[in-house]
Amino acid sequence: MSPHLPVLQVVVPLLAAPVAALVRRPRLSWLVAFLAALWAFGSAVTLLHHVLSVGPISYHIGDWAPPWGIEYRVDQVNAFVLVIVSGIAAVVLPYARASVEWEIENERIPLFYTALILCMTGLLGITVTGDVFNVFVFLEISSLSAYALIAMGQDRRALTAAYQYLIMGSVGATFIVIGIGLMYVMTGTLNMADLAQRLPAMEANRTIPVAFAFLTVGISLKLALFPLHLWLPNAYAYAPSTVTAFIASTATKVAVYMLLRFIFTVFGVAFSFDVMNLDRILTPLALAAIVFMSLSAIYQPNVKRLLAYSSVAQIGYMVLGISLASVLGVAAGILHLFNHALIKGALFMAMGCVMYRVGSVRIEAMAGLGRTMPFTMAAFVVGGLSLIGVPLTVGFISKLYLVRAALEQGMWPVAVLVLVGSLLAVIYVWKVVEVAYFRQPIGDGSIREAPLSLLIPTWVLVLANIWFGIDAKLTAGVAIRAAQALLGVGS
Amino acid sequence: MKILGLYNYWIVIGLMMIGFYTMISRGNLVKKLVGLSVFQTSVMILYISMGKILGGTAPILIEGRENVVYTNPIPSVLILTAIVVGVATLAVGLALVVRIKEAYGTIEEDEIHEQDDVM
Amino acid sequence: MDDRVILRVGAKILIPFILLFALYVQFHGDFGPGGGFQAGVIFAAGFILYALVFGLGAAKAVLPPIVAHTCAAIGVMVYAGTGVVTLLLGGNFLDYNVLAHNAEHGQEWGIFSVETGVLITVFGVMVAIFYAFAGRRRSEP
Amino acid sequence: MSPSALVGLAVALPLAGAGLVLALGKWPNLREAATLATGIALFASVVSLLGPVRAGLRPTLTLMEVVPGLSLGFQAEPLGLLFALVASFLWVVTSLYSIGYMRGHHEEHQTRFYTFFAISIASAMGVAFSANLFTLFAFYEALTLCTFPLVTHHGTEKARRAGRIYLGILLTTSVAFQLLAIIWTWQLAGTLDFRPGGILAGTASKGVLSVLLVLFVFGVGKAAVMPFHRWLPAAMVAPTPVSALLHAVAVVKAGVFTILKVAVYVFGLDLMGTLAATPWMAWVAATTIILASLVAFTKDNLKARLAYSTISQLSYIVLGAMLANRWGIIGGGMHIAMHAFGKITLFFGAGAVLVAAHETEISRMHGLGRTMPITFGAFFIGALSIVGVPPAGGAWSKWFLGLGTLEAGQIWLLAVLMLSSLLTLVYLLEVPARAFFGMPPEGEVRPEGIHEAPWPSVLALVITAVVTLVLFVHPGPVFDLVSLVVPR
Repeated sequence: MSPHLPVLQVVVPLLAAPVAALVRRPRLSWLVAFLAALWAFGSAVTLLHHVLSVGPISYHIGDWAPPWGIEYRVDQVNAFVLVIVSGIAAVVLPYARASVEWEIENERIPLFYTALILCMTGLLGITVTGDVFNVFVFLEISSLSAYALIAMGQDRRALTAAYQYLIMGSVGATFIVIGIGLMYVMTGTLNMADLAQRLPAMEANRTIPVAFAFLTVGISLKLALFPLHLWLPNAYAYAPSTVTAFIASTATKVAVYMLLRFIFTVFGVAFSFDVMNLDRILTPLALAAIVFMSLSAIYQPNVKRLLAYSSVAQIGYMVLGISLASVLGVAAGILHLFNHALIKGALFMAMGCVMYRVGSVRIEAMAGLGRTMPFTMAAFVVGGLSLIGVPLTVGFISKLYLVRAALEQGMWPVAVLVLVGSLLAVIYVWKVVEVAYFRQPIGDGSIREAPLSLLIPTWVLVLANIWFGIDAKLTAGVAIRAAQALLGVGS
Repeated sequence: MKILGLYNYWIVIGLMMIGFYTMISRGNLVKKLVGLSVFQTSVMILYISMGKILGGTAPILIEGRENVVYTNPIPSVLILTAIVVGVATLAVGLALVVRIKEAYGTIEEDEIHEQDDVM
Repeated sequence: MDDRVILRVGAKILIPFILLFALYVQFHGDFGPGGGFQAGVIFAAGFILYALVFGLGAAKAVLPPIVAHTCAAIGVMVYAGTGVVTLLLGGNFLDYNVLAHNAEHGQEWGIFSVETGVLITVFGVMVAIFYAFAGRRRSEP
Repeated sequence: MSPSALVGLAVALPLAGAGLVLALGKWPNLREAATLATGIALFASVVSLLGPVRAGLRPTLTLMEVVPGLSLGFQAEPLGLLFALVASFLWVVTSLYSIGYMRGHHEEHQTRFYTFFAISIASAMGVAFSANLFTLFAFYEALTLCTFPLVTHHGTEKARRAGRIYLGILLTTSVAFQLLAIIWTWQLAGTLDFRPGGILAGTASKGVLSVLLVLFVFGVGKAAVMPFHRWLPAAMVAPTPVSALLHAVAVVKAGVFTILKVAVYVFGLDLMGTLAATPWMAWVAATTIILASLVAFTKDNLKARLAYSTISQLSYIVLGAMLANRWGIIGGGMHIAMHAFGKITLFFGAGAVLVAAHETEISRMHGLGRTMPITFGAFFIGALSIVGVPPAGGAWSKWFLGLGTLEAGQIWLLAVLMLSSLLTLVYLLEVPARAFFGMPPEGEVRPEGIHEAPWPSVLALVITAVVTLVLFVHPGPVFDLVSLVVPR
């Protein structure tokens, strides 16, 4: 393994982005983007393997030793997140070609791929860096390209959705900068590991809790924690199919990773939970997200919006796991981060197939698709079952760990609410399934099954849902080790 | 005196609240962006003021002179990045507003909502 | 706008100095205050002044939008490329020491190269943003 | 072939059969032949497990470790083997019956029907041979989901509403209660494996374990303990073979089987006997027995009446488990087999009447016994078995259940059993009585040309009726198998 892999993980896609813009030919720019995503995936898998077998890697940019220079640090936690982000990108890009050609004008396609690759670069950068200000820079790279990507949706509401996201996202990012600045004022360092060492001595100072508060709220805005989720449903619903599939399964996940990083690595579990009592805020909000957002999802007439609300609810599951602050709970959160990326990726990609053939993703438009687009809808059904948490799918594994973590601490009402969330998921998934399978097809019968270039990537994710649901040793093992690393116990 | 001595923080807080309030209270999309800019500017002042040392000079090494007090350059460098980000955000935001105007014929939030609700 | 002689003449006098000042900020950036970002903005400002006074058409004839876009892309490649070159020369990413025979010169060249990348990108992006806004016409009265 | 491979084969065969059926969809005769062949092969492989299991072996097959400490695995033990034997044998018979019924009734989407039927059987086999609670739960949910297309087979608004109730109740109870109980068990015991003597003893206070027991009993919605029984009558919109095999045998028996298995292998009878919740749950079952019988009286639709009868009879088995003694388990276990043969005969009869005479209401079946003597003769035998009187197999299981109540010292529960038998006698025997002796009201003329249903259907119901009689004369094999579960 090249020792430069941590930085190449980010730099290669960063170089690919201008290349994709320069080639100016839709097909070629797609190829560049695809190769970049493949590279990122390959290197992320190598890094994960290395971290698991050897141990964390620290890379010094410009050979300046931390805490003066910028450090890229890969450990069990972010290596896993790197694999998720780049893996989803590598699956979404083959899917993108046909979908994007249909949804976006020809001359803007190279720009689309540039933005997509930049977005991935930003997300990978947030994940890999060990420098808090670097986090902000990459966050803005990914966010700005995400705003642009969302605005490329066909519906004009995509514009207002992107605008709303821009305003709320910028406020969140600015909060994060304030938090970082206040920490810098107190400690004079921006390196995460260094901060973690210096902060405990200053806990009594009032600036540190303020910094903590700004950071938590800022990150919560980015990860769409209820009730800071208002930007998310429209952004997911009106963005181009490819963008929804990519962003839904990566952007909020990376924000969850940021939350993990800050409250566990930088501030430490003792400060976050014993001094600041973060769990008293996060647990109720997470539970509210699970229940209220699942209920909202039931009443959505647009399936992409329905899934978006469900995403907010699912983020509640991840945050709930984190708020339990135990190895099992944090592991459940990390596990769901991975699993939910697979679930929502598959579901949004299935909806992209529907969009491609039917031109709408409203529930009425699904009528009879069980017969006219059997493979697409079968993918949706399996994805939906996984969302519900039926055994032998990834969704089940997440719920298993989450419920166990709650029971471990004797919080059985929490366990019950988690399961109630699954039941609400049954309702909103089944609403779509019934229309697809029991209503007569509308229109002149010209609707055909989606092309293979869309179906194969969708089914790759669907099968991943089943595969990691049957053999979860790898994912669960990594999640447990990551949680141990974050909490600083065992391993 | 202590409270007045921290005047830079009062400026920061004042600007921050002005920007935040503008963002929340105004329905005009451009005015919201102006509010966002003011909000971001307040953070820039926060950074720059915390790096400043009274009597400090620009951190340039000059041969033959020692014991010179320098201003910490790192916050300035950091905030330069934030300024770039702010400019980019503003540009993207304005571009969006232009296209919203073309699509809806208005940049007033409530009128846009009305048009969307009709659909 | 053709009759505003003072503007036209004034601009013609100012623009070279603006561009020159941009280059000063750029080339002096590795010794004193300044750098690629400021230089890029000033350079673009000079150009935008030209477009404001002589019209968008004239400006686009001098610098087609596609060139601005290309600049934006190339700058990023120069920046990241510098990092890759240091990698190829055996250092860490952006480890300028390996760029020349000794560390001081290496740092100087490295910073200069990176700042050039920034200059090109910022210039390209600024002009592209200007074109994007200025090029639009009111779709309805 | 080694016994452990046979266990895997029992789950894989019906799945392969489903694929075969799907592939042969264009040729109905070949398709049905495939179903029958798979059914016979399945039954043969389950029967060949009988020897090793009776010799004391417990063939085990672990497919996959899902997460550390949680594996997907199968194990053949006596109770599961009994359930698998009954289900696989009746699948063959039901397939025979379906051929007559589906063609005689001109049903649509027959390929889909047979495919999901086979998958359902595979899931039932998975439940029967599950080696731990996780595997059991996985196949339990699979069974719910793959019977959904069968319940909503007709695709009408009524079928859709029934489907919603079906899925709603079964998923709600299983996710909200059963899954919670399973994860809680895992948390407490550190394992989910089924072990003789149970895994929960001494892991938590009696109060917590009592809550766990209640969660399990209500969580197994397929056991149709009131108030979670509504799905079973709703499921009767399905074609009759589905009601017969799945909603009298495979699905509902998977439910009570789960409860028996949890009682014996998770809690252990000794522990069960000390829990405060056990007698309470026994009374919940007893209440279900009586109430469901009373509701059955009010139903004029034959399938609805049979459905409520099933609810009542299922609670016999739950009651057997909650008695927490040897005779209770033996009686409950035997009742799985006895009730299966009796009830499936009744459903076959109901379906045959529907196909041949297009009648569904009991009040309009007067005089049909004279044109369809074989059907109603078999119906009579089935009814006797459900009531629990000689010369039908049901007598034995009720006998042992009665012994169980006495051993538990619950004389009133014995009274409930007696009363329920009386009620059953009245509401079930009304049907053949009307058919043989009833006179049509004045002025109504029954259309000419009614005769017995198509021969495969008649053959099927004759087979099950005969087996019901045989089980009275030779209950030995069933008894021996079940008594292996609870060694003396």
